[in-house]
Amino acid sequence: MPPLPSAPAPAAAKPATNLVGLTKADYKGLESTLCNGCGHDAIAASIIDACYEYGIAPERLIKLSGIGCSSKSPAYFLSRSHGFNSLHGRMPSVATGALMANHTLSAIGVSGDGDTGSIGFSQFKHMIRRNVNMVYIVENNGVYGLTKGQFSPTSDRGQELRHQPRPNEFMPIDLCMEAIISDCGFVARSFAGDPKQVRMLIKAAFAHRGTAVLDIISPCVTFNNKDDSTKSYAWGRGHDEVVNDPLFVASRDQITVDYAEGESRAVTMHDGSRIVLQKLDSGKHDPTDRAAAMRLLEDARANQRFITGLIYVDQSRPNLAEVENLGYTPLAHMPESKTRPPRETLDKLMASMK
Amino acid sequence: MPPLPSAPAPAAAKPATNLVGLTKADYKGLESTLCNGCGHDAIAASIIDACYEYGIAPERLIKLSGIGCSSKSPAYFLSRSHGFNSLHGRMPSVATGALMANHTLSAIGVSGDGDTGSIGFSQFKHMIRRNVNMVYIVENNGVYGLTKGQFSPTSDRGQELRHQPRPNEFMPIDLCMEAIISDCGFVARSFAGDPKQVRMLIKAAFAHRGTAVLDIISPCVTFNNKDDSTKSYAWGRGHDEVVNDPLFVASRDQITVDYAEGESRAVTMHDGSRIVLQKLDSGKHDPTDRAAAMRLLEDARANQRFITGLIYVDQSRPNLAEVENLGYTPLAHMPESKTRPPRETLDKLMASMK
Amino acid sequence: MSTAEPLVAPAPAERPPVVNDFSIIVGTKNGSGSQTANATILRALFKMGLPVSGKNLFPSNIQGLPTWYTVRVSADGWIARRETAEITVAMNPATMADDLARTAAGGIYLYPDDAKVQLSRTDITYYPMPVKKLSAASDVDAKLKGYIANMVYVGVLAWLLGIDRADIEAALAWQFRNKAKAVATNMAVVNAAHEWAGANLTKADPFRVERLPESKTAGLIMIDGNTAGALGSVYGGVTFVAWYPITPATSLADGLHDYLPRLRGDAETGKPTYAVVQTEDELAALGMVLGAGWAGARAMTSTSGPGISLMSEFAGLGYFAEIPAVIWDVTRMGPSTGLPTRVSQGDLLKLYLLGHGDTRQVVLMPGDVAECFEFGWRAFDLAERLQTPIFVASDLDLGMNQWMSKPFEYPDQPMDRGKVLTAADLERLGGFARYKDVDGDGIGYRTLPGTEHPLAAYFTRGTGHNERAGYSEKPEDWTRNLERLDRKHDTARKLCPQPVVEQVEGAEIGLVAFGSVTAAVEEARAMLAREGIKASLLRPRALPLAEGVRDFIAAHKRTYVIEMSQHHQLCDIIRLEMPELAGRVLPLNLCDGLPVTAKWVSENLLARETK
Amino acid sequence: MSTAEPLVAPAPAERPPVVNDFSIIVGTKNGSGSQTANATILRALFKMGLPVSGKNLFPSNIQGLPTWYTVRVSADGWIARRETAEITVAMNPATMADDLARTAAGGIYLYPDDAKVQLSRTDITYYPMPVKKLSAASDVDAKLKGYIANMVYVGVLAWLLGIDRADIEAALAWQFRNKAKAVATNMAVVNAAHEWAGANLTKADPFRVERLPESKTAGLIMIDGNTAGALGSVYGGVTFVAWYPITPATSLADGLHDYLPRLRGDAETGKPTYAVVQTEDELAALGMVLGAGWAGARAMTSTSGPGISLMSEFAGLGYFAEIPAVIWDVTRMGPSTGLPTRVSQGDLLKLYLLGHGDTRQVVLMPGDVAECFEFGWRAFDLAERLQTPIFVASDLDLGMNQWMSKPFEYPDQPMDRGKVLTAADLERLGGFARYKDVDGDGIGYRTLPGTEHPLAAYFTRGTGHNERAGYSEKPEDWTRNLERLDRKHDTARKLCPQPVVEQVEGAEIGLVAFGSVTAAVEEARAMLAREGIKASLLRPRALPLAEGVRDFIAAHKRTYVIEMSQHHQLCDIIRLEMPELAGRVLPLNLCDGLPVTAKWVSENLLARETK
Ligand SMILES: Cc1ncc(C[n+]2csc(CCOP(=O)(O)OP(=O)(O)O)c2C)c(N)n1
Ligand SMILES: Cc1ncc(C[n+]2csc(CCOP(=O)(O)OP(=O)(O)O)c2C)c(N)n1
Ligand code: SF4
Ligand code: SF4
Ligand SMILES: [Mg+2]
Ligand SMILES: [Mg+2]
Repeated sequence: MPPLPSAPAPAAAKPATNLVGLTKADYKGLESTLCNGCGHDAIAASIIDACYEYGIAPERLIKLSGIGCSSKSPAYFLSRSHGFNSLHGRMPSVATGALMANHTLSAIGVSGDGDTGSIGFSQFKHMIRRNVNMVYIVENNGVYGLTKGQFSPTSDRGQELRHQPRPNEFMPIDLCMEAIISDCGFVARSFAGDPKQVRMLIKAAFAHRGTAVLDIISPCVTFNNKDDSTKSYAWGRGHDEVVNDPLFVASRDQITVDYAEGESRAVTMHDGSRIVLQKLDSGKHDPTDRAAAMRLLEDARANQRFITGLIYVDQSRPNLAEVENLGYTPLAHMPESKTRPPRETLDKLMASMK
Repeated sequence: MPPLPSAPAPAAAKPATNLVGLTKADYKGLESTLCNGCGHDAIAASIIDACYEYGIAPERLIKLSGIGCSSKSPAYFLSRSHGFNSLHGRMPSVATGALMANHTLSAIGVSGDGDTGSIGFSQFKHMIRRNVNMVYIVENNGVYGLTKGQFSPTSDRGQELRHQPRPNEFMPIDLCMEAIISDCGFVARSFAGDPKQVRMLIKAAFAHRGTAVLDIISPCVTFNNKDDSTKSYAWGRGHDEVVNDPLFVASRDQITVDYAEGESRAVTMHDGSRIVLQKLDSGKHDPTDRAAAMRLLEDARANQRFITGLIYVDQSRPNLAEVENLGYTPLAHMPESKTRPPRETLDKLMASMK
Repeated sequence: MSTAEPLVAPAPAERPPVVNDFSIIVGTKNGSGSQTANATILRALFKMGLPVSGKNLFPSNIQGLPTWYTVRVSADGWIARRETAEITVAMNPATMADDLARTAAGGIYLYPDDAKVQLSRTDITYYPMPVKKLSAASDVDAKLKGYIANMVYVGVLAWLLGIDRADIEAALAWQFRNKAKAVATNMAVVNAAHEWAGANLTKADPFRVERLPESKTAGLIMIDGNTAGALGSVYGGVTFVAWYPITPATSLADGLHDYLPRLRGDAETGKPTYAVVQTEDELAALGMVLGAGWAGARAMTSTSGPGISLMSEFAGLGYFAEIPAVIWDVTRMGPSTGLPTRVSQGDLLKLYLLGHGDTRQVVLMPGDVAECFEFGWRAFDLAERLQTPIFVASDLDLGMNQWMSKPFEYPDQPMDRGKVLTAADLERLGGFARYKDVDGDGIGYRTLPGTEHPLAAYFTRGTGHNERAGYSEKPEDWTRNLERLDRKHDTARKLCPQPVVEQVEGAEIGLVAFGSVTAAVEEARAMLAREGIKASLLRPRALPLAEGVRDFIAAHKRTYVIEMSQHHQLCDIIRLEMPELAGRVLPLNLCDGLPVTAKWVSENLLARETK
Repeated sequence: MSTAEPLVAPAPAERPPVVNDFSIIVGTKNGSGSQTANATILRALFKMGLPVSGKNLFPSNIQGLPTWYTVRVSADGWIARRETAEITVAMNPATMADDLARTAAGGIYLYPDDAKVQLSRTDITYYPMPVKKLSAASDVDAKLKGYIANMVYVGVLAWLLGIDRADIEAALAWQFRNKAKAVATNMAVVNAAHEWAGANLTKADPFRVERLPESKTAGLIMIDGNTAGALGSVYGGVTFVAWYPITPATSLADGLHDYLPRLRGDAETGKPTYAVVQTEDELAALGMVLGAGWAGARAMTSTSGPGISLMSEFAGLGYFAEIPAVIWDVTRMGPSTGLPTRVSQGDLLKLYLLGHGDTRQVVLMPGDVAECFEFGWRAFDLAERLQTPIFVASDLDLGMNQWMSKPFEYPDQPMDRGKVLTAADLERLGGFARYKDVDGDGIGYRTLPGTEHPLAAYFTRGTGHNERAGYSEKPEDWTRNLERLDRKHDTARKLCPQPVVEQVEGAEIGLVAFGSVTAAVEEARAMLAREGIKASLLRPRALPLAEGVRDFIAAHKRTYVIEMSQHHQLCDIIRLEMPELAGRVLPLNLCDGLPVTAKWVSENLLARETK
């Protein structure tokens, strides 16, 4: 392999460490095999940054995916986390099972727009309905990357692609809207070309106690990066309308964040951390108002607006582990003494069936 | 079989016939094997009435279903129509294929809340997105009937059922909302206990040139008819809030329908028929306004309102056959002369590959 | 009475008594509540010390279609289905005539006295029953009159056959979990009917039961295979269940719902030691199970044919990614919906090969309810030891019908959690290679997510990988991996339950059976023996087939494989694995949706052997 | 030059020329645009009259991972893969060293002159190429410089091997569909490289091509199996396609997208005579195909293993509900994602049994691109005649690589639309019974939805039904139906393409092969013949197996089944269907993801035969 370009190392500086004593390098993955410039790689980098900054212990996190270029991403971050590249569209169920077996783990799921919106649509919706505690990232490029450029369900109406006999005729599905009406308690949209927003949203998503859906527009430079595609870098840069620029403030951070009441609002998460939403000119969106979130998305759809930011947050629903009333010990670690009822119980049962 | 109770026949009166010269009896199906009083049977009766009144030639209609008590319904109406009881949750794809093979047919699909909302959720959403030209009826009883009473995705939160260890913890999915955000052009909710409304909606749905989704609450008398269930007869009767009472006026009917402008509004369908919406006290809902339809449903959800009527109509989207640009002759009937290119074309191709 | 026929046919002269050896069939409408009545008869006979079995032949319908329940009484202890019943209780107007036609010659026919039925046969003893009248007299809620009506035939039968009313009462107490009021209400109708029969009927038939000097059921239990499987799973320490409803597997999940809360709360924390999720479909069910198995839970699902079809892709993933999982398939008949209430064993080959691209799954084949229990817990040990999905092939007859059994034995071994490395192990070893065959048994070591060691993580995928779980498309890596998987398959061959063999001295022919067919084959052997035909029996209890199967086949000139599938699937699997003996292995299969009978087996075998 | 090694190894003394019989391997990065260059070389040689084959060995990746293309030249006409290549073109820095190590002894090695590679072998002739310089000189758009760089090795190779530049130009014209500008730009680089080579290199190796006195490729075409299958479908009158993208089946759908608009517009109406729907998954794809087949369309889908797994339930429904459908499975390796770019034949058994509960599907097995075309159209005739899903088992090597072939033959029969009753028929017959075996071939008559007759309708379901398609759970109805389905399966046995047999006088052993393995086995036979081993060949072309297979096996002492699957699936199917001959049927299988070579076949066969 040709050596990668690297910045000259500062002389003998000890690398910085985070809350759990790890360096950024401890969050790295394997070298990417995606195309140069693929949005997915930018997102993987943001995941690394967010996990490092949030101070997640990589051994306590699982990373899962379906199948697709996007679903390869988990190989490119957090090599110290267990990973599972499952089946096309079926990652939500695998993640659900894993998090039932061990509800004390954190989880990142990475999927594509085809993986989530086509073959995995039902699993996506039902995972949200169950409120499985995970950060679910869709690397949305409006195309099937790995199979070389077919329409996906988020392709623009009128989009053209090689090998497709005519322009796409169907309306793109809006994964954020889908998530909200499936009772998702954390819904955001972002853009791979805005790594700061992506990073902030991922950290905020970790603080959410349920399914957090991040629909991140992630350009496919090989098959869908023409300037008129709403999933291209050019479009994203030209149209990104930031409805709020979330600033994640971990509960441990004592710094008073510098924002004026009235111009910003903060959402306090269960763990005491806060998401400070810096209100921007373009919108006065209240992300705790479900009807408003739906209105915002419907308006964006009707008027082709590319809005990004935290669209909806609601922390009131219990997550699946809570619904199942799971205790401190993960099911995976229950000792035999707790999972095999004593001999007498069987004797009694048998006696009752005579 | 014990003889069925039957009204005494009026002496020698010739039975009435409809537009296509058939009597009501020509629309009958086999005797139902569902439980006595099952809402699904009421809906089957309404389908018979609607088809008779609309003047559908039964041989020109196909009836399809998935698996479930609801999906047995097609056996109980229109014996003169081809029927297909397919796989659990997979009727939408079968219907899509059939209507691609012959886009000149009418189609009724009957499904259950489990069939549509669980295993078939993805097919349901994608069928709508493709705008397959059919009337899609969900006989929604909030329970799995045929497998004897498990929770379905439309079960009420807090609902209790035999064999289920605890009350249902998940929010019911709203099939009408799901349909609208999947770009459905005809979305209605009704109640099996209101046969007139069901009948009118079915007729109106036939006039729609795309997927028409009817979410019909259809009580399961055996497993989910306790008065506090939102899918029970008692609840339906007590809470039915009719947002509009559609009156279907076929294009051929010259009668001027008696309704005052301002108090009602009419939607004209592609075939010239009209749906007259008699505005009722309870709502001033404009079913042609997508945002309003979403607001209405969101409000109904938030406030536990059981609203019925035509919720949304939009006839602007081409249906799948139009997207595929199909001509007059159904694909199934294309003669060999049109589907096997002549010999010369192959010779030319072969020459080009040398 | 609506017919002009005599109430009671003339008593045939001089018929010897038929004691403790006959069958009863009750024809009713589905959903009419006769289950309780039938179960009561069954258990009362059982409590009298008589070997019995009970089978429900029901339609795919909730209410209204014909359904039949058969009770077999056999002092000799045979419990397979019989083709005919001597005693018919005809409660369903729609099938009364057919039910009469089907009654065995010389049998008896009970019917409601207001039934419109032509009592046309002269070789039958008829008994009308005042069902309406007696149930009307009951003090039960009007809504329940229909249900209680069934107790009338219980009372009349008790009188006719001599079933002890104390046993009936005990059976009712069992049914209603000792709810005194329910027992009393039902018993009142039974008593009224019994008394009415004594006063109004003349016993004119030879059938009766007698308490045996020595009970043949003492110490036995009665249970269905699905409940047994559920209990086995509970004692196997299942911690995660994902399932989707489907007949005839649903009652397995019902059993888990019933017993998990009773047996598996954590005494200290008050929290459950398990989670059960009803999924949106079977794909999600197996997906969740694999996710949970990967993360260290003992995870299971249960389904039937259509669900198995839908699980194909995940099953292949489980095989290649080597994830423990337990999947019950309670087989029903046919495709898609098929005949969901009819029995079959037609998924076996499918299970063995489930997946695409060269999979060979491990399948356990319980032959009775005790094995449903045993394989219920053992499946988890095997799954975790072998790191692979374990399928349990049950069937509708075994799973949903009532079978006598010795009480289940408590697991005789501690749980085998398989090769899992902890953080401490990793520290000691300095790392690990997930897919390396360290021990020569084809099984690698794994770590669980959450293991707090920087070297614990590995990446799971169905795609090609090298020994260190790194992505690889190298032919050598791929073939080495496949060879190891084959080695593991051979390990499974040894670890799985071994065949049960009853070798008969001097037998030329061997019989092979599995699942619910076993009962019929055992009875058929006795019949054949009476015809002078000796036959050994082998019950394979798992796929891959153990070595013992080969020995058995080699030891017999002809081995017949008796099974319920159109394409004799077990026979084919045997032939496939032992091509050199394939010619000696012969199919004897039936696929009509009903449990195979001993008569069918012995007659067909005789025909084959004597031609 | 970045290495200290000499540019050109000393010319080995006195090597006889190697003419028209060697292989070239080009190592590049995926997505770097070398396809055009490789295809150009391939077609230029083909145009020179030399038998060639071209194979792409590519990773599951869009851009950047190593990928290889091999071109085999064989005057004798052998076109299977060879293990080694004599001529290496090393364009990928990541694999340069490995590529050198793998070059056949005495071979040649071309590399960009700025490459960092140790030219460490002494038995190799090295040729550096000024790739950067020559492509920089091209007038092409800067973005395309990388692509055009590949034309440098085309030019150098042309000079080294003596490939006629006129043929290269013709090949480029073919590639670019006669777009003059593209041809000129590329040809300019080829010419520049050719001239540079002439001026700067010294030919020091024995490899070259020569135009044969009589062309061996005159009249032949070159095409991949997926395009051939797509064309066959177009000429088979496909009217509905539903598909979901998956490697290596996608290019079949691409072929349909390419050719349907060109060949199948309705001249009169200007409307298409077909519809193609990209579905949300494979379940929906087969669901749509069955819906369309039911309603009378000629409907098809194409997929690979994971999709086949997902289609299981629908495939069973299609079998039992008896609905025409055509399903292509272009097999790839392994489970779920598996090795999506590696070849395998590991789905065969799965296809044959697809569904649950006793299904037996019909599977066609094309052995070359001409059969891909032929079975492409014939599958529809069979599907409609047999009223059942027809699977076509292709594989990655056959489907995605370039093969020479005689031009495809236009269908020699009019379409067979099967037993469909019209309104007029119904009027004449007074009705029909959908599932009645009127003709004794197991096939009933059907009506299409929309048939305007009051007796036309019937109800389709996967559940039990009687002859009139009425719902039935009666055992007799069920068994009668299954027996008829078996009869139909036997009809399929006769109607499907029969095996191709090359019986060799006095041969003790027989060889069986299907799909892309055929080419290697044919070559291996020639090798074996040179060792004095005579072997007959049988190519079964469909499941169920035709009677001819039995005769063949009976006629040979040992029959080896050569295939690419870990569990020798075709071998097993043969054993299964012919248990009495099972012992004579022996597996010779390889499953490493690469196309089997003749060398592997002959060596392994020799080893087996001589031990
Ligand atoms: C069951 C199955 N069907 C099809 C495929 C082939 N396949 C692999 S990835 C993919 C689509 C990926 O698209 P998307 O999810 O948008 O991811 P991207 O590559 O664009 O990041 C498909 C169809 C598969 N792996 N499995
Ligand atoms: C693949 C598959 N899984 C499970 C089943 C079993 N099954 C039959 S109907 C049904 C649910 C029906 O519920 P719903 O759609 O609400 O219809 P209802 O009976 O309530 O009308 C299920 C789970 C099946 N037939 N196929
Ligand atoms: S094809 Fe597209 S999505 Fe895939 S790696 Fe390349 S740029 Fe990314
Ligand atoms: S169980 Fe419920 S849904 Fe099914 S037939 Fe009976 S009432 Fe209807
Ligand atoms: Mg994508
Ligand atoms: Mg329901």
